[in-house]
Amino acid sequence: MQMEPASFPFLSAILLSCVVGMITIIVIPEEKKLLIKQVSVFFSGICLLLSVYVFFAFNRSAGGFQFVENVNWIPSLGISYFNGVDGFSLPNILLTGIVFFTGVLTMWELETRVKEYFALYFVLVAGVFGLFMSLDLFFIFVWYDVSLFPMYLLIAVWGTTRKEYGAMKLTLYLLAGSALILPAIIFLWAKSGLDTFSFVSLMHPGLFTPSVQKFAFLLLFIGFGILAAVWPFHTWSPDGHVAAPHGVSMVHAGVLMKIGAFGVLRLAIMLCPLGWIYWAKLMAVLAIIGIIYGALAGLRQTDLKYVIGYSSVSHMGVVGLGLSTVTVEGLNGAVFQMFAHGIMTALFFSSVGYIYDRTHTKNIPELGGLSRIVPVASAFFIVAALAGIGLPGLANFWGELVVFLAAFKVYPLFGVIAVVTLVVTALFMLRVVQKTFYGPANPRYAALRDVTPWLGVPRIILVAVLLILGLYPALLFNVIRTASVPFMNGLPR
Amino acid sequence: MAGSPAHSVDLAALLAATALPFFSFLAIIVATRGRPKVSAGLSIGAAAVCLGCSIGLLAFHSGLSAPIEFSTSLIASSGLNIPFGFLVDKLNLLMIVVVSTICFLVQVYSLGYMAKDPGFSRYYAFMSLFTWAMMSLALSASLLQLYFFWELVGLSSYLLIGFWYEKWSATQAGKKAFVMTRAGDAAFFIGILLLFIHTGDLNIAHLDSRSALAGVPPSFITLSAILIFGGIVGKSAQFPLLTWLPDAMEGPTPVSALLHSATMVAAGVYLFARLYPFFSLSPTAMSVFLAIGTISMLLASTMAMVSRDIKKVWAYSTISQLGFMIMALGAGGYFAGVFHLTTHAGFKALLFLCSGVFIHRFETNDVFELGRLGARRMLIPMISMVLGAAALSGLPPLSGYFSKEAVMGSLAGLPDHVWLAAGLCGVFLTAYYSFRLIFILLFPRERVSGEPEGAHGAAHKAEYGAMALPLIILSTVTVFLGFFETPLRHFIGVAGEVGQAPTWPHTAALALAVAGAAVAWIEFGRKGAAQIGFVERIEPLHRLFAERWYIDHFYGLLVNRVVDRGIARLCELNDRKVIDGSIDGLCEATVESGRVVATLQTVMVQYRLLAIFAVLVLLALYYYY
Amino acid sequence: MTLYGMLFHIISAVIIAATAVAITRKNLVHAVVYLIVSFFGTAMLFYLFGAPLLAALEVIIYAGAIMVLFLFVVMMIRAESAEKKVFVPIQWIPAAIFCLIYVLVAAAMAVGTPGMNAPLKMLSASPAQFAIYVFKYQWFSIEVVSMLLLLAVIGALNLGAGRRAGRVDEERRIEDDSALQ
Amino acid sequence: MIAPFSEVLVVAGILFALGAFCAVVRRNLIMIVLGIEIMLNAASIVFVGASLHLSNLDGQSFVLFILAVAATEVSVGLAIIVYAFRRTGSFDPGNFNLLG
Repeated sequence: MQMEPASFPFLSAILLSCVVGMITIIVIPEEKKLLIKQVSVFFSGICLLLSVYVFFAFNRSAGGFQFVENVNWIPSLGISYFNGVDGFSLPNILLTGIVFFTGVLTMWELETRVKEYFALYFVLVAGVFGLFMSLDLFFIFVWYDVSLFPMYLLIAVWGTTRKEYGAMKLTLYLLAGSALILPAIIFLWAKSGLDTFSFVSLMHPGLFTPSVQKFAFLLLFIGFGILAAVWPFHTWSPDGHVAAPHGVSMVHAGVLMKIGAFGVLRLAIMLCPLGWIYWAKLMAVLAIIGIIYGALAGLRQTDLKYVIGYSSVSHMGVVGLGLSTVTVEGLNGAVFQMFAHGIMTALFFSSVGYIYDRTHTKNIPELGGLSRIVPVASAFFIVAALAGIGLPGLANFWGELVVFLAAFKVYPLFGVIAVVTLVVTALFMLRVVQKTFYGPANPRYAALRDVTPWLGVPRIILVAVLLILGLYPALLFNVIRTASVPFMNGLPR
Repeated sequence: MAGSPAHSVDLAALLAATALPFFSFLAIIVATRGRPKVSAGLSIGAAAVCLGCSIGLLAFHSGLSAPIEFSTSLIASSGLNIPFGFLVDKLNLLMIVVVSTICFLVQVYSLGYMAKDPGFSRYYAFMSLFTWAMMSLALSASLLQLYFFWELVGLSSYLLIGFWYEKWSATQAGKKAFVMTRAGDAAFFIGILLLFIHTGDLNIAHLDSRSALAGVPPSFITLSAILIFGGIVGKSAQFPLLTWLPDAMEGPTPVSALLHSATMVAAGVYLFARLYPFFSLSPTAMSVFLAIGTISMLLASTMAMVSRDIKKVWAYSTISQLGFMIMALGAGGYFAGVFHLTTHAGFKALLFLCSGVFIHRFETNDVFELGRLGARRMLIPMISMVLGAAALSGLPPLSGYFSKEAVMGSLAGLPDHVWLAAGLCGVFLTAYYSFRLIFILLFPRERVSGEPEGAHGAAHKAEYGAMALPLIILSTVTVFLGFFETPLRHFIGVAGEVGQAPTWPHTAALALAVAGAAVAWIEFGRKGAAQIGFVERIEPLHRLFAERWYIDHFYGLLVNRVVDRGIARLCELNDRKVIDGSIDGLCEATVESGRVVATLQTVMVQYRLLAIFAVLVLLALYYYY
Repeated sequence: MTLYGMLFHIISAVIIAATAVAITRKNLVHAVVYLIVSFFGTAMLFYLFGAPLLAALEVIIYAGAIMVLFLFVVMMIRAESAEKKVFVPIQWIPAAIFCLIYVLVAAAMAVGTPGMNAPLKMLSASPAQFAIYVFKYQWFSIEVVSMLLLLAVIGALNLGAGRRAGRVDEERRIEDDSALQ
Repeated sequence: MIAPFSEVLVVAGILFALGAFCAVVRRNLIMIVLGIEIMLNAASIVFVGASLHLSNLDGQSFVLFILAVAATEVSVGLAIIVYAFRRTGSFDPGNFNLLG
């Protein structure tokens, strides 16, 4: 594995701007709400710019880990502050940057406890960034929990529907996940005998015996799988999405669920490849159940956010299916789908947020005919729905295409089922669009104002990303490939 | 097969023809939504450039011998190398001319038809989107690229059908259209993926030259051919996915003319023709296609016989004519299918645009009502409509006659005469329902009311002018296109295909067309006719046809009962009750057990004393032993 | 068996009998009086074991002060017939079983341990000796105990101070709470 | 020569058991305190006996402390009982099951 140390610690700069942003927000007096928002936008903008820079400065021909920073922290335990990005984590860092920035802009109209909200939001995002860039198992676990706890407060304080229930459920589920991850990490640490938590040192093939890998893989897969809403552990996700405020829903569905999938990829798959091969069938079965199940359960929902929540379950099932194929295309497609789904759900929740802020309801039967009143706001949602259907021209199409292609090679039957499920997805997405935005305008909302350009900025960014990747997917695939190809080539068979 | 060397002029023309409408779409959406005139100008300008480029390409390459290919590889993933680009051969040169012509004419027509609509800009944006997608579809170099635009065409169809989104039925129809074509597309997609996995090549030229298919088992080719045909069934509204098309008539009439008769639904047939060499590798698949075409053709004809809605009659007739094309292709008549596609695009667009004029004027879709209100007084549309209907029925010397004769010829070439019989039956039905409609319009039973033509204002006249111009052009095309059969046959370059077939099917087809018109005259045209068709006299049959053979009921049942209230409900219940229930139960159990242990600490003091004493005693006992 | 031995057994029997009667009385005054008998017996036992000062203290403090305090309380608040039933089966049966086991185990252990069966010699520690010992070796504990007594005085005073004006509301609230139970 | 120490222990054990029985069984707060007194008393007997058995005055000094603690406990305990009786009018420990 090639390692290229960073000339300037860009990754730490990203983390640092989150932390500095948080501290600045804490220092600002409570009453200056506008200033707090401006500061948030400023620092999240820095994060976005840095992540975009890292994304484009990444050397695509060299591959491997780049922008590496390594500082010994606790040498006796082998813990070090060890950051670096490769083709798998880079899209996720970019995704986090985009969702973070747009999430801050989406909450522009927040009026209650602004200071606390943004401070916690920055903590949450710092955890997410840290997890994606860390190469030390100990730090990965720490960042996981850092991103978890602000979530509870953010949902329980600023949430909407059944917020205490949703927040508690989410926290308990995710803690259950971390209760599986920690033993697995310590197990691997102990079994390696290397006295180090460094991911790169532990990634040597043949370091762990097959039985160790099988066991650790299962723990890590379920632990992170809970966060990725793998089928039987998915029910926290719709409830959590529904309860959370919109900006948090964006991070939650857009990025946090990716942490789960990324964790499965980074820890479970890359550290325990033999376990991966052994359990791949199980992963595939769970993923395919998730795909169908999310789509079908989504058909029955009457709350906009529940619909999106279930569609997320279905789409994350696609990611899982990609990961379970044990092929290069599967990995490529899965990572691409993670990115595309993150942007798409962020757009979804951002649009729903606008609608909910105006109408104070997410209940589909109470809406209806919104297209007449707020055409632009509706258009954003419709674009997200179309992306969710997997329409060509938007990013999700490519992720699904590549995953299905890989699935067809390995599990033809599952591939067929997954493709057929696209029809159900189309049905429920369009049904929601129809019931919410079409039909005669509801006189109750006749006085609503459409999205102003300023408030539309986050959605425009998201739509633009979806479109660009939809028309030029190689932009992302070229990056992912730098990690997936060497990894699959080095895979013991 | 190596393509001819690429010329930069060609490439520029192709790029202009495909990219300009897209940019006009973006420009309208982003910038000029508030200025309808600019939007329309942009869109029509783009369409005009498309038309110019298409005609230029056709003229320039009229003697094209080998397909021209421009492609760049759009690397989607490491193991996936799919060329994206243009493949130009004779078939799609013809197709892009047809598409861009109709696009251009319909957009001009829409200037009048949509003039007062609040969504004028949006309409033109979607039209541009459609133009882009359709042109790119026709020029696609690989099957995946074709699928890409295939779906986008479906999207624009969805958006345009549901254009008047405040009308619930329109949105319902749009959704139905999208989901039903999507069901077909799922099969198409699976077919593409299968093909890709087994051949590693989705290049259309390679597939057609069969070079990519070496060593692929025939059963597999049959399977993937049938799966790909699923997409055609969805897009061209063939049996069993045919019911979305009549519902799609909820959209604006020019949309119906453009998408749902002339071009988009014909994309299915185009795909068939596009992959014709590939499909013809599998005789089994071809006979399946033939059967599906026949069934759709007959079903749709029967439905058209009883409809009172002028647009729905033409919609059913579209399905039935598409059935004819698929029959022709399935029967091996490559040229017949393509030729019928071309002529049909002309006269069906004409029919819809004429109906659009009536609907715009009288604001009703009911045929009897239109006749009563005086549709026959509007000379240009009425004459055009009669021409179109005659062409549809296959009466000489209109274009439909020639193409239908070609279709019959290819059917007659089949060893089994069942198909020919079905085709002839279809010819009779077509003539019957077309002239039924014409006679109802021309000879209303009640007195003609309403003001005479020409009593409207100047603005109205401008609108009428915008609408009349395309009608005249299309009428001309309809009248004269038939005479270009031989040059076209040479251009498409399938020689030696017809000629040996006996001539009696041609005569029979003509006779049956005339007979159909005659029956329609007896029942609807002549003085004192009751204007009740023979089918309408048989109540069960009438209901069967009017209810579209209950196909919609079946789908409704499937979606509502089985999927919605059945499986989906089960999933939801499982979520709420089983998974959440068990998790919540686990939490409750934790709290409950805590409560149980807590009671030990909260009961009467003496129990606690007793507990302490007992434990001490037991400890002593343990220590003693 | 020596005279002292007989004396020990007689006194022990008296103590146990008096205690047993005391704890079964329904009338609290009777119970307290029987217990005084038991404590007198204990004082005699102490004297027998050579602790005359403790015997005196036992009589003064236990049989005198403490029991009188009990009597005062019982008579002052007329708590003679507080119980409807002296023995509730669900309480006394398990308690009796455990007590029996306890006694049996204790006896078995006491008898079974070597060195326990030698008869005790007669020895006596005069009050002066005892006092010198205590204040020589245990003076710190004495101080601690004196603090304890002081605190007990304060606590008892505080509790016995009774209702004051400011406490009424709080008490009523607690009463309401207990009424809910 | 008095009795063996084991007999002293048995006597004290019986007394302790009686005290414990009283404290656990009698549904009267005053009797509970009385039971505790009996138990303390039994412990005192053991201490004095052991002091004789081991010829060590520490045992006797412990009894002194037990006396002090007993006095303390009784004074405070009875004060609490009186207070509780004033509040609820009952001596039944079953009425005092509200923790805190």
